Amino acid sequence: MIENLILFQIVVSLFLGGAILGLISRNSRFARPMIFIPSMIGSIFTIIFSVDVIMAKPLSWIIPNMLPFFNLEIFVDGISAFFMLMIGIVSFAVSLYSLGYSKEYETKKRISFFGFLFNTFILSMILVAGTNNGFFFLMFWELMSLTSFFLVIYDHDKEENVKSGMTYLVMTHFGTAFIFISFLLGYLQTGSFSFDSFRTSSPSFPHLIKDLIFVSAFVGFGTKAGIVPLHTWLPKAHPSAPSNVSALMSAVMIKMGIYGIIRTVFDFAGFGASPDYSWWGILMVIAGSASALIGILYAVVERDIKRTLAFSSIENIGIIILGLGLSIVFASYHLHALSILALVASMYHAINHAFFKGLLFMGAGSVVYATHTKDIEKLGGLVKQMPWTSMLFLIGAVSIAGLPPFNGFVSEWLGLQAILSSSQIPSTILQISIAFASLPFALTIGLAAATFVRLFAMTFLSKTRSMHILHIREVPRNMIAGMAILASVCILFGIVPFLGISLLSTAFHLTSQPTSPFDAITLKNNGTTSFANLSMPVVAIMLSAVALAVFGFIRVIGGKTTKTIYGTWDCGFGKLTERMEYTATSLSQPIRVVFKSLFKSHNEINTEFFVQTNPYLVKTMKFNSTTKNIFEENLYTPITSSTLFILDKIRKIQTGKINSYLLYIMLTIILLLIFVRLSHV
Amino acid sequence: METIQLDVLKISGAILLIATFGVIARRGFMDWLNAYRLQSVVLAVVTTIIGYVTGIWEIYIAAALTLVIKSLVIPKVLTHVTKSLEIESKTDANPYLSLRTSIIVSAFLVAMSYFLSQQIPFKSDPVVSVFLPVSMAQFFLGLFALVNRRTALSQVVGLLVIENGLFLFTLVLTHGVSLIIEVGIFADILVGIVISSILLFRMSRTFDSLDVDKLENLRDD
Amino acid sequence: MNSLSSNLIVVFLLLTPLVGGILVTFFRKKRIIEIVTISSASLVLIQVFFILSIIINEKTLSAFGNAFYIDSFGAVILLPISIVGFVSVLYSKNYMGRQYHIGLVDDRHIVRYYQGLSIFLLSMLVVPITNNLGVMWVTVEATTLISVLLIMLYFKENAIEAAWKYLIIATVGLSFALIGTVFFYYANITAGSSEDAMNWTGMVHNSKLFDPSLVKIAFVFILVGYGTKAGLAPMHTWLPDAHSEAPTPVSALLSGVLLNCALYGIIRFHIVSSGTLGPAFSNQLLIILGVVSIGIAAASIYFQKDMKRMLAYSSVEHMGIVSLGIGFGGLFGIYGAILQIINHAIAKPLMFFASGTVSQKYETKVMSKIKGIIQVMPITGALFLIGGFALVGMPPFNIFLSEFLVLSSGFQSGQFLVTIIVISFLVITFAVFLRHLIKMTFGNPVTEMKKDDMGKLAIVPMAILASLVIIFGFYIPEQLQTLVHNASSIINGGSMT
Amino acid sequence: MSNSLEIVIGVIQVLVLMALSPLMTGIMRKTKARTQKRMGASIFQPYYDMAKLMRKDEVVSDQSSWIFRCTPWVNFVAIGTAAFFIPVFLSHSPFGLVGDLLLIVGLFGLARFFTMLAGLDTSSTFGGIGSSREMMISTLLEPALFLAIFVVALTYGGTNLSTIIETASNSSLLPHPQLIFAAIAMFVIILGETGRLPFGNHATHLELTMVHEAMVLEYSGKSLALIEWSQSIKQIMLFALIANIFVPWGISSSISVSTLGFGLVTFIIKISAFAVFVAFLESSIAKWRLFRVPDLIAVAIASSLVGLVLYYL
Repeated sequence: MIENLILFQIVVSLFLGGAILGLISRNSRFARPMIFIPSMIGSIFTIIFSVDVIMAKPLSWIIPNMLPFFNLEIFVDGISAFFMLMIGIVSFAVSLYSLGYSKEYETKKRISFFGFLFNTFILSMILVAGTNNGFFFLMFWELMSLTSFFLVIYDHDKEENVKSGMTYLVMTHFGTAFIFISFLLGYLQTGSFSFDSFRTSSPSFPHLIKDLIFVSAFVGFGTKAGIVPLHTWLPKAHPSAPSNVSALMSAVMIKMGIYGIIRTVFDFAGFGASPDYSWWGILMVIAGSASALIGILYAVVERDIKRTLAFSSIENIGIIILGLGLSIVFASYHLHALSILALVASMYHAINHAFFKGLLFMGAGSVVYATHTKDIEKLGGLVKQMPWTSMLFLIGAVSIAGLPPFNGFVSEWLGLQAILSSSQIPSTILQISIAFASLPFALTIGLAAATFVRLFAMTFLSKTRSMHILHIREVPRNMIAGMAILASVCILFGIVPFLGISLLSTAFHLTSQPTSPFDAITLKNNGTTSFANLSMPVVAIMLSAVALAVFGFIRVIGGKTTKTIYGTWDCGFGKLTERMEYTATSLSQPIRVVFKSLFKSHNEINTEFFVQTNPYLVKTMKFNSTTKNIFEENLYTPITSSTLFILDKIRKIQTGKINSYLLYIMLTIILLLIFVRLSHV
Repeated sequence: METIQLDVLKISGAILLIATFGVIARRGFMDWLNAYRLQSVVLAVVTTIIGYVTGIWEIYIAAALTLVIKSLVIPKVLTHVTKSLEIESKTDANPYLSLRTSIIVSAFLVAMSYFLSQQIPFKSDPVVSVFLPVSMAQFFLGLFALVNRRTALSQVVGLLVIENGLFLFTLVLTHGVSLIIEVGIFADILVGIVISSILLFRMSRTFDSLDVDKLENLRDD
Repeated sequence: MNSLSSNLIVVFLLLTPLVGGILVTFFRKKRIIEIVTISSASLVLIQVFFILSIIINEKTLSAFGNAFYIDSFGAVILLPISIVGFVSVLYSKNYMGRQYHIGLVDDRHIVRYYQGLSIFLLSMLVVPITNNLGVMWVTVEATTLISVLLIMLYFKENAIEAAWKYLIIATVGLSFALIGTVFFYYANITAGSSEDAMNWTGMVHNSKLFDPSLVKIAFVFILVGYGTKAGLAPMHTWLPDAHSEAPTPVSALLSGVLLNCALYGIIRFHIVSSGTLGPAFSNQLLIILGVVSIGIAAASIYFQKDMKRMLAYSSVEHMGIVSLGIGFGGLFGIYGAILQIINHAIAKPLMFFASGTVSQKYETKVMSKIKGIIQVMPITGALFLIGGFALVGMPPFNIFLSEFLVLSSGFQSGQFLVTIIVISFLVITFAVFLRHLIKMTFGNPVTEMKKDDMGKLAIVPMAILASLVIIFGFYIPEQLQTLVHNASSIINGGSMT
Repeated sequence: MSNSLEIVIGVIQVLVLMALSPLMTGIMRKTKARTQKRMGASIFQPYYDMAKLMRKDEVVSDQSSWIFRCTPWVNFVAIGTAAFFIPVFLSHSPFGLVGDLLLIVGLFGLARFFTMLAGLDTSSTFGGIGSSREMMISTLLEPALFLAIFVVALTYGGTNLSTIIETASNSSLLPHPQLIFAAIAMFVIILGETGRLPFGNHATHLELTMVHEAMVLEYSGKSLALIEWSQSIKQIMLFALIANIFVPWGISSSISVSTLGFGLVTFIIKISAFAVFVAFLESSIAKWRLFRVPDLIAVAIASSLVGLVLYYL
């Protein structure tokens, strides 16, 4: 108890110290260590602290009288600690990575302020996870948004970065308004903003209030998490931010939205195990599967490496939300075990996503660091120059594609099992609808594989597509180390799911605990027969065994043979140039055609002929294919334009004529007098 | 009190109202100023009457002040200002509402002020019951003049009419007990007039016109 | 506290700026004038802090019989006046100095300017400490006249236009206020009060006996009257013009302090009328005006081209929030409103100073021509951002707390619809305001400019305010808390839960 | 004791599958040849080919990277491991506790992932074509496959194959109408997964028709042998799946030589019959345009959805 309070204070002071050191470092030669060493140590302490909380006791700490009415209450229970652990691991890796990555800011003389923001950002996330009072929660929440906003627009010489940062800021503020409303509803019921009072009295809220609280919180936190259709800020902000920041944002920050939703549903909204609440789950299932599918569909046709990753974050958030929704539905029908299964699936995916998305963003960062381009059409062939980066990136790609034996597979396996278990819900309509919801989910998994094949192949494989990146070098060692940490965690959580699951079940106080790393994840039917099993360690062993066996076999049968290096088969045409390769756009063209209704993809071909009359001798041929974001077009643009229209009408009262101004006053007094005469207050 | 006094009060109130209407109805700055001067004289008379009726000596001072400042000093100042700025647009360019309409509107305003004063308990004080509506009417008519007129000068006069209304109003309701405040108000108005005349001067310099339509640079559309 | 010493306190407080103004008239050297004014302003600041300490200990302070009466509420208003007055004078040195060097103003103007500043300060100081509501009206009117003079300091076309509109509209509006005041006085008389019928203390004392219908009408007049001066929509129309055309330090004073004085008047009468009618009546009126103000401000900010105009509209918004908070009532509402008064008085001058420096640097107030402040003048840019984010109610800056309280009280008092509407307005304001701010702060300057923050004396006042903005964001000293708490209990008619 | 015996049998099953897989290919080729009035090579030809390829030297593209080199091995390892979970002639296997149907799908996915990468690694345009088409087809097949599994799993109480097969072998086909739809879906999926007509055509190397061949066009020698082999193993696994799930006759549920032998025989008959059927079908229809393929997959999806509804109602 005491000791973890001290740990917590150490964490806070370390990050604060990092921030201040950053400010006073004044872009000196030692700026980078001054900034990132504290954050690394801080992250380590965060990990220790959260593990301690999960294993031992929750921390609660109150600082009164800083402000009127509100005490700064810190309360870290298993759930918070779980998310803090996520923050700790990722931010450790990212800080290590940043030691190398942020060199360019040193040259730009901007490193010191960057360090301030970086440390404050991590700290604010930790505090968001740990706060126990509505007011301070909102304060840290907004602090998180503010710092991340400044980090997003860190390269503010580029106009579009500032634009996208603006979109991000406004959207997230919009979300915050909704969160605020849900807190206000709680306050209305309890007369206090302390989460404890919410917890204690929320079961007795009227049902309507509960629903309102849930909906507004879902919208609010969903905006941060990037649920469709509130996701538009995400593919803008992540590419604009420096890659280490986008790693943090995409891996951890959007999880804070998930954290908020969990808190609200299970703590504040007074969720009760009765079918009345099942519609919360349904809503989340629908939103989740929509986000997953739409996110990945935009990812698969995207050319910008970081924007692809951003869209895939939307997809993964969708999967997480879907799992949460399922667990709520199960819980509302008293299917306790199943709701645990779904919750574990969703949270396991959350932490997995934190790892591999952090890894992938750092990989993308290294690519940008080396080549200074984010356009995969201009990349390719990096695997030879950057072996380590490509290796680690591949691990991330395979994990996020949900393929065994990596961690993504485990969580998606659990998710699919949860969907399968929907057959036990005592309501036919729900059974069938959730079964149908599995359709987009499966499609998502398929598309995810396609997306990352495309991304990896176009970035790292085959011939390079533009000359200027021929002479690049591998990134510095500490960047590779940063990525390697997360990559190893990905493999670990893939091969030994026991780790993640036991962590989860201790953090969330779940009843069913796995005992040894080697016994399989087993789901039993109500009878004795086993519904499904998975034992990743054994799978790993089998894989290696088969590998050895087949290797030996081939050697024995085939004997020794030699490999000849020769040019790719070119149909006897001559040298293949990079312009003849398959491009990213053409690679995803079939998918674009199949889902054309979503992309509104629009192709134009303009051809020049040698002789205008002769259509056979083509001189040049330009092909231009564009896809649009239907949400921006059909949802956001109309809303904003209509709002502006109304505002324009209102502000016209400032006519500049003093007579009209005086007339306003006269009318006001007369109207008010009439109003007073009529109203009987 | 006996009925003669009451009748006198009523009659004087009516005259004052008429004088005010005169201000509304007239065109051209000089006519305005004369109308205003007339009104101020009537006001002074009314004040003395009230002073006589209520028998409070401060009110005579107030009356004297009114006579001096309003019917002599202020018109002087304004005429001086207008003399010094040699511009032709001293006659009001046509107001927003035609004379007919503006008379109707002002009739409405008078009615309103009477209606308004209905809702106030007078404790059967004849002075109040007679002059409260009148002063309110003056006030609103002045406001209406401000809204309706297009030149800065006429707006100044409108301001003055409003001030007259205020003066009467305060006098009637407070019976001049708080003379300090009366004086304060006087002082404020005086300074206000001075400042506005400076402004008028500047305006005619910079815009070479006193049309408030010229003053429309600062707007939002 | 015996009467003599309290008399002395008040006398000194009022004499300091007066003497300063007079001294300025005698030696006409720029250098000395500045020193004199700065010292007098700092003296005022010190005295106000002294008075505050007294008020915190013994609640009230009355001098010259009952002519002057300072309670916690008055003190709360006094605080921003002194602070903003001080920093504005400090800032004036640099600002007017530059105007002087580029020849926009000459010595005569400088003298007139500093005289005006001192007298302006004086007249505003009288408002919250006088007990006589008539005197309060007179002084508020006086502030109008003086500020008109300050606005038309150098006769640009727009300045004259703004001054004219301001003069006419404010005078007309205040005449309403006078009517209201006299009505209240009459109500007090008819309620059988004795000689101090014009005194606020007297009015509150027997407000129970007032005639309800009379009080209703009276309060409407007060609301429209002082509301005009406080810039509540739709009587706010003069405000953007005046605030944008005044010299920057004056704009800071107008926007940060003068509006508060007008609101102070409204709130005083609100207390009285609640004594008679109960709070419900005046609350609904305040809520109506508040919502309208916030809405119109939100609408107008988006389309602004002039930086200071935009800031002026945001003042309208914040005044709306204050009156909303008073209207919602309850502990949170009133406390939030008072805190909002203080916070706004800190944040808005910061913004005005920053924009003043920026417009001097870029030689324009047109926002589309200003880009990349953060590159050209890093420190100013940072302060500019701090002020801007504070104004839109972003934590961890001070205004977040007060707005939070006000909105919470909205739910508490059951005004769900209004609160939701206001929240949406605030979100809109956030978006449109920051859009301008970010566009100005980042990006690359249109023309190449040398990196320069326009001198220390331009930075220091802003730095003072900015530090206050940040500190009040998450820590409010005990004393201030108690002060504000007492003030809100006064507004709530003595009873404070 | 019996457990270790079971493991042994499980391994034997895998070896049987691996051994039989080229035979199936051979049988299909033979059948097609016959339907096309050709003699065709012997049904053991694939064995000879593989043996030959294993001894041949390789030519590797100079553009390619280690991805290209390791892909055949990854392919084989993934598919070979998946083979452990397929019941061949014994209904329950100890490996049922290790993984299930979804794991098999995952392993196939792994193999496909690397194949697609390899196709793009050589910077050959054929590889690009192949990967791009494979991308689309596999993506669309995913939901169909999962829904089919959904129906089967619900009907037979689990994705655990031992459970499925045991329940299946204890129950007759008749009481489960939804299974028919599932079977239709599964059949389409198998055609797609193995790149059979109308999805792709193994026989030709025309860029119009190639899907899988295009991706592995650059391979030669050992690598090609590995790839071909793992493909045919995948194919026979799928045959075995559909056979044992939907026609679970004759599979033995106890460990005794007689039943196991009977099981093996019936298994071989079943899958050969299935192979012949597929071959006939293939030679009776033409390759479809790429963008008509989704229609076919839609049919699969629809039928498994119908199956699902039937199960619930």
